[in-house]
Amino acid sequence: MEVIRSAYLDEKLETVRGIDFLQYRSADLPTWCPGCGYFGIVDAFYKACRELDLKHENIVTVSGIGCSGRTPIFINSYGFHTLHGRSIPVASGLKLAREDLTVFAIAGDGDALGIGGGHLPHVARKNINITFLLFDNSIYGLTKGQSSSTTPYEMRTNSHPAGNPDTPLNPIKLALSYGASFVARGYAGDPQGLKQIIKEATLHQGFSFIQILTPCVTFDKENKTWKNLNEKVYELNRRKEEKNMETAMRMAENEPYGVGIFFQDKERLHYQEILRNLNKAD
Amino acid sequence: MKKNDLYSKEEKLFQDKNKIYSAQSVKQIVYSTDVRDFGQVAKSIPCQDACPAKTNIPGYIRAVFEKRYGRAYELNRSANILPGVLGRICSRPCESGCRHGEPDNGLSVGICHLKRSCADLKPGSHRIIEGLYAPTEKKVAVIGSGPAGLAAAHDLSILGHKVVIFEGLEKPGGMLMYGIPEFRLPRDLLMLEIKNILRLGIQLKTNKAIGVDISLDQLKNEYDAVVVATGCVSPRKFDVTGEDLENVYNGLDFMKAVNEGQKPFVGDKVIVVGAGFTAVDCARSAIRLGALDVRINIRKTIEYMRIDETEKYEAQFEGIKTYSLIQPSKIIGNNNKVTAVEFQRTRMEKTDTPPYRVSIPIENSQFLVPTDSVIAALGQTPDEAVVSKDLDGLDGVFAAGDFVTGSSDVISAIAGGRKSAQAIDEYLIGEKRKQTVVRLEKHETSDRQRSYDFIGKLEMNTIDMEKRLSRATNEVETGYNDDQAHEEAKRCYLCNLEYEIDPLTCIYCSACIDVAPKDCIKMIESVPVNPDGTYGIYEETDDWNKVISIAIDNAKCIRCGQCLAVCPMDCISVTKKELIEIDT
Amino acid sequence: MPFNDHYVIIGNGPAGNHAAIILREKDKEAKITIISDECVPYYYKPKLTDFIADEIAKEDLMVSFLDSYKAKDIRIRLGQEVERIDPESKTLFLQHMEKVNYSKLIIASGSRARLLPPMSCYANHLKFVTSYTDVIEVKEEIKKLKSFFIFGGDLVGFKFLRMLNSMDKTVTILICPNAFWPYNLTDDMLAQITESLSKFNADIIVKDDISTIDEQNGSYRVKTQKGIEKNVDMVFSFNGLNPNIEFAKGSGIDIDHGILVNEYLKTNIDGIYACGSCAQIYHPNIRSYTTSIGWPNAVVQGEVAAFNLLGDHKIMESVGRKYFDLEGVKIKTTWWEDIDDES
Amino acid sequence: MKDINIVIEICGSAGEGTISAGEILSRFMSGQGFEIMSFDSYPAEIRGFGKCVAHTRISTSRIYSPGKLADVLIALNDKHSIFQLSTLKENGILIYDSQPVRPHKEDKSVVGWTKPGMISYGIPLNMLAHKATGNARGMNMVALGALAALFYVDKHGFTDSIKARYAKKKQIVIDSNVNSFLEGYSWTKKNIKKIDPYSFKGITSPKQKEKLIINGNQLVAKAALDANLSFYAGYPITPATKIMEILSRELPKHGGILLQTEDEISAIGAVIGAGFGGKRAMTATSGPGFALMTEFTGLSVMAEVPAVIIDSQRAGPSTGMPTKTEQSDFNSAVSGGTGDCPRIVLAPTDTKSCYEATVLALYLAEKYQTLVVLLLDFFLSNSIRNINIPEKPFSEYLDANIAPDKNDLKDYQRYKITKNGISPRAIPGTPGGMFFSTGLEHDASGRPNYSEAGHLEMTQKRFRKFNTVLSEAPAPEISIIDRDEFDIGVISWGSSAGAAHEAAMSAQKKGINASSFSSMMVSPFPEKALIEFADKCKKILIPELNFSGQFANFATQILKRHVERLNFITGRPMASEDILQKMKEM
Repeated sequence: MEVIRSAYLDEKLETVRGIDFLQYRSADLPTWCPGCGYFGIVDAFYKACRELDLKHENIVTVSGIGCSGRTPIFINSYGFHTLHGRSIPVASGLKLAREDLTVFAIAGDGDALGIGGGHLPHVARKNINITFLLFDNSIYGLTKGQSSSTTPYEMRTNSHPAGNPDTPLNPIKLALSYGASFVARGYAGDPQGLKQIIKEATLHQGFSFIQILTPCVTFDKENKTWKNLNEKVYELNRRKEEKNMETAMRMAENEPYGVGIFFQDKERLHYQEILRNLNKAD
Repeated sequence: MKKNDLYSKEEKLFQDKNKIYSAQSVKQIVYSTDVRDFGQVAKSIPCQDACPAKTNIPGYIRAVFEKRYGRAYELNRSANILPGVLGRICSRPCESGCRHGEPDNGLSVGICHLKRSCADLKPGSHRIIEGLYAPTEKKVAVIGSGPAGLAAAHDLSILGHKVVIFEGLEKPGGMLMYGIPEFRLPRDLLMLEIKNILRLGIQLKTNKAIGVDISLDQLKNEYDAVVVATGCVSPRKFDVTGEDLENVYNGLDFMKAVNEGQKPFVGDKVIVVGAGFTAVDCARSAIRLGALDVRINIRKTIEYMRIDETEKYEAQFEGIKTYSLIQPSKIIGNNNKVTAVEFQRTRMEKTDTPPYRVSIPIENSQFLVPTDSVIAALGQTPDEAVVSKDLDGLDGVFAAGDFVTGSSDVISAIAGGRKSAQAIDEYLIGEKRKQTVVRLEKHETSDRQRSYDFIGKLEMNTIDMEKRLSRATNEVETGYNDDQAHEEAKRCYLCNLEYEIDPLTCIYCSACIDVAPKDCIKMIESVPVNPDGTYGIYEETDDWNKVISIAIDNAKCIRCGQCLAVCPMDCISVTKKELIEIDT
Repeated sequence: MPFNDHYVIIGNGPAGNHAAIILREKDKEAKITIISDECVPYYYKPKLTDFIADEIAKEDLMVSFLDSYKAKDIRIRLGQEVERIDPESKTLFLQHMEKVNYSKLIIASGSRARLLPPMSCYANHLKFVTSYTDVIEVKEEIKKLKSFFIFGGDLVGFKFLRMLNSMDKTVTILICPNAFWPYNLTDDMLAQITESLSKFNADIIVKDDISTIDEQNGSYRVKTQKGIEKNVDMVFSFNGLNPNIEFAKGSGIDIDHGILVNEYLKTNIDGIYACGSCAQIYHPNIRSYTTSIGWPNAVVQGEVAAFNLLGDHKIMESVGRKYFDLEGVKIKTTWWEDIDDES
Repeated sequence: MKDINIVIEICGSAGEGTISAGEILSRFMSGQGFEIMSFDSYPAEIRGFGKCVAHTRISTSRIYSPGKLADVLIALNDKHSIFQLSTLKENGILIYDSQPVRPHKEDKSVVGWTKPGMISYGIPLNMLAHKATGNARGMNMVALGALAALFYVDKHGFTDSIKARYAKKKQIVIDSNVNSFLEGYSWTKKNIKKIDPYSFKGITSPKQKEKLIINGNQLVAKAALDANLSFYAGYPITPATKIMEILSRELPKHGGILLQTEDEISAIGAVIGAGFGGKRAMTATSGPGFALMTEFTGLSVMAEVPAVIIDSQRAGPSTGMPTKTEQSDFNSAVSGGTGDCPRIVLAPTDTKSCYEATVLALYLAEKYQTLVVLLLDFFLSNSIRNINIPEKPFSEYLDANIAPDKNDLKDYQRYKITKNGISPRAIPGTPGGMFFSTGLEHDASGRPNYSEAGHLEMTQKRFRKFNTVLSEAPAPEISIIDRDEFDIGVISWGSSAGAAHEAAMSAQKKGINASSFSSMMVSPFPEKALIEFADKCKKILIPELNFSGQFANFATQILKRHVERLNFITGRPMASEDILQKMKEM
């Protein structure tokens, strides 16, 4: 006789209460479309913060423009909603000035790889110690469904009704080639795994880049839908000793739906340490 | 793991062929005795909870929907032994409980009519299934063949005991046979369902009145146990002068006479006093006896009448008028024949104990209403002249039905009869052989569609006035046909399916709230559990940092399945909950 | 007191409006709200027939204009229907799912045209003249159409007959004594009425009842039980009024045909009063129940209810006229048919 | 024939189909022969919580402005509609959802806020939508059905409009919309008793010539195509995005190229590149994007490469209110950027003139080899009008490049100092016309030159080009011309002009002697005509949709006299009622 319910609702609520992550939420109800993948991302984010036991006052989230730009509003921490594509510069400046803070830069795919694409290579090669969350739904949501830098080739969008003529960017490959010292991919529909990744990224000393696969329930009906992602996404399977650039690149190329950490260079110094070292050398 | 792997080949076949009853793997079934499961069954299946016999109403309505009338009949019969009868004359506490009848939800499902359709429409090939126990060699006497007696006899017989029923009158059925007019309950149907019970080997001895033809002591000696189910047959009296005049009847005697085929004198003008089913039955019978002006007089207001809306409507349709807030104070006669009734106005007053609202006569407010006959349908009390109500000291003597509870309704009597059978069995065997548990079964679909919510309640088909008057025994209601029953069954909210969101996998994306057709999915910060196992009122919140869960309020859920369809995390589960009896 | 009272009045007729006026006079601070399911301000119902005949304009029909509510600081909610009352939480549930909290409540919801039970299957074919909305619906059509059938008859029914007559329409009237409410016609009275109606150019049918009404291309064929057949353009039903109290059912407020109140117009629940034709008043003098008939009574009742709501103990003195002048015939008033002459 | 002049507003939450409902309504009404103007306002959020209002004015006579107050408000959403009630007339009609999903407290329901005199019709929108389609998405169509039933609008015509609107969608979408409409229609016919005076029964406007139902953005795109646009680069930004969306569909058919770039910086860069190649190119943006492009605008002027930027203004500064209209980019369009940077600025005054302005912009940019900024605003971009189909531009407007002749090509000087400031421009591919172009200050040949005289000479040349521009622009519009004297003169620009003209005309009816003046050409400005007009007026009033009176400041410098200002930054278009009120106060 198999028990089909592990617990009653009241018991489950007790469990949820025990996790105690609600404190990382602000009181504002998120304004994203119902069903939006971003809910899964912030859910993972709250739980990661809880497990890292971060102090609210030490967290700063900096975002750009777009649906993802709203995220800081829903987090009980310091947040900065800046200009389109410019979340990385603001976050970098902030982190350089205040090393004691835990700084998250948040950007959508348009924000980070489109208008702000020029900033990404630089923050990566400098290895500034911020955690960069790329909310990748492959579409411009806020301007109502135009192609973004990660929109698949030939996908029809409002800006390309005949099909997207551009080859999409591979954010993981970009980040790897830009020299990011921590590169991972998460999935909004797997908050448990994503939470783990955010935790590791936050603990990582240096620029950490997380591409988060998430659907746009309103404007993307064919590519990153919940259904497609739920079917395609799987956990990367790799041994620890293989965490070198070559394997990472190969996986970035071949496993577009694998989630997990692709690459991590724990040896590399982050920007401030480099500066300190250089200054010392002088 | 793919869901299909859970089914065996046979089960798949079963599923494909019949598309029914969501044949789940037995692995996914569990029996629970947790108070919370009982509490939730009671709260979220209000029809079943309201039924004294705890009939599995959503279960049989689903079977009707699937046009498996035989199965529906069996589900019914497992709780009450006379589905066809109850489908016509039940007092329908379930329909008052039905969630479809709650404000904003429209009208309650025609549960009773559906019950009738499963009896009417079951195929000729239908077989009754009885889970018989081995014979015990114990003998039980049942006094009275009314619903309570029949129910007790049936259950005792199943449990392996030898049962003999003693009935004082000529025919079995008690109030069903003598109290209810034939235009509401055809006698051949009643006899059929009684015979279904007697077929278990029960011996029926009619014209054996207790205290006249045979004594209780005698039975006590001859049998291992005795059930007294003599019902309530002593009519309550007016207690006003003139009660003994000619053409003043009590309702039960009047109905008995009518049902025996006599034609008691009613005249042109008839005054019926009483607010229950019997009063309406008497009034409608009087119309069929040729009365022109029939009025029902009640002490309280129409709202407090103990009949359902259909009955009110039918009476009105047949031209019967209802006068409220009056009570008879005197019956006036001439030549020993009634000529008029003096009424007195009443007022509603409050009491601190149930029924909270009572009617108080107003002094000096009398007035006369001329009449040719008076029928007093004021209810009945047990006939204590025959069997004393005090049975406590008697070992092996049990009581059931109206005899115990006072005048109530048929379904309560059946429930009472079955309960006493359990008690007797425990007494005879020395242990409990049956136990009620909650059966939980994982359910994959919602079984319902949103469009079902817009189906209006189907009225019962009736015959027209001419036919009603041409033969008094013509059954007024003609039942649903196959399609009507199917359509009406669609309306059921299937409250036995419980929807639940797992807060541990939920990402709070509120996609389900967005598609919710009612105020059924809520953001909550906590849920209290009452001592009876039910959940209290969800504490809702709009503060994101307090939203501990998104929860489905099963008391509001209309099982449209829209939330299931949109949930990206697949965190909504559907569980079918049923009360069932299992061997201990 | 930190919060002002909120007096809510259900109904925008004479009783409701006069109650509101008294409440405002006696309590300057309170919030007063009138809720009405009609979309027009307070108007004079008895003149509706004149309005149909275009003898008066819409403005003449109105008793109060919206400005006057504003001037008296009475909030009015038009076109909003009360669906349910919860006396425990003192909340009204409006049809559009709004919840309105009150501190005290006056129910003055009036009454609606009564549909005889056997006629319920022809409800769609019958027209009524009991409210402004009813009238607006039929006003233009009446002017165009030619022949009419009046079923039943009450005060308004006869007025309507007179109006149609003055408009040169062909009219058939069926007076059935059973349909009469709240008057009980004897044969003598019926004869008298028939005679006095004979001055109108109308076909009068008595002691008969409608058997069927069939619609054919926009006109109606009415058949009576005695076999009379009429082809008409419109069928009107005038079979008295039914108190409009559906919303109070199940709330715990005592209801019989109307809302039961005592001589102070108070219901069985504290803080809830009822007045006007929706109320069924117990009167200690006649030791029976009565109801408001006629405009002046409703006005007085509204005022009495308001006074009592504010703590007074005024007794509703008027119990309704005993006789009505019905086209020259004196008709005895009855309530539930059984008030004796002495009362 | 009875005159109809009615304003209908549909208010809902983003994603509830508010805007589509408004669109269907105006299309249908236009088809019936009415003059229409409709304007939607919606939030920056796509779905969820933002307020959307579809505002439609329907009239049998010419419409100048959208009308400030509504006669009918259809509330699809209680929360937002409560605020929208303030724009409903005192005797207005409210159509609300009488059976929403959740019960709400008093004062959270829109009907709870109706003022005495308003007529409210409760329609169970949500329930009927569920009934018709199984979900709440058809609420907008149910509401339209109710509207059609209440106002005696032709049911079949309306369903045809709905079918036309969704013609490209799946059949199920069409059906569910039509079913919702019919559900609302028949329910309302059956249950609601009409007591308001509005009716479309028996009213038809004479069928006019075939009309174009179009908004400013669409018309700009159409004009650009008609004016031989062959390259477009852009970046999505509200409210200009639509231009790109249309061109992305249409431009390739005309042999042109559309490039969606990663940002505005890149977009204007691409446009300038195409312009350098001799192609007509443009981009469209709004204030923030325009600000990003500012750097490139200087390049266009400096390098004398034609570039057209459509700036559809929205409320600012910074990101501001993306879906609200304002006229506050005047300063930045006329004089933004670094250095002395002359440019042509055009501001169409109504939807119709968007066409002319766009053609003119592309023509002027090419002819004068400079930057042209076309100032739209959120209202002009999105308000829908039915207009006569515009005539195609004359051929001289289609090819305006002053190409070097044989003599010029000898020792070709790209930035040759000329009398009118226009140097013949060689297009790459022209033999002998090779030149060097830069954003640096340069000499006639294009080589960098930082000499004092050179900078002055070149600056003078660049400014000199504008002396002749005015003669190519349409004359200013003056509403009343046959008088010598006015008590009040209203001077306006851009989308406010319609309301100003309407106000001046109603003022005349009310006994105020007023006239109004507006010019599509903003920079350079027809100063002479302005002074001439102002001299006739005792008082001057300048209404505009910005806080600081940017245009009033500009005009004061020209007129050198006191002007009255009327500034609104409500995010709504200018209302003639407000101008009239101000005139009365003067």
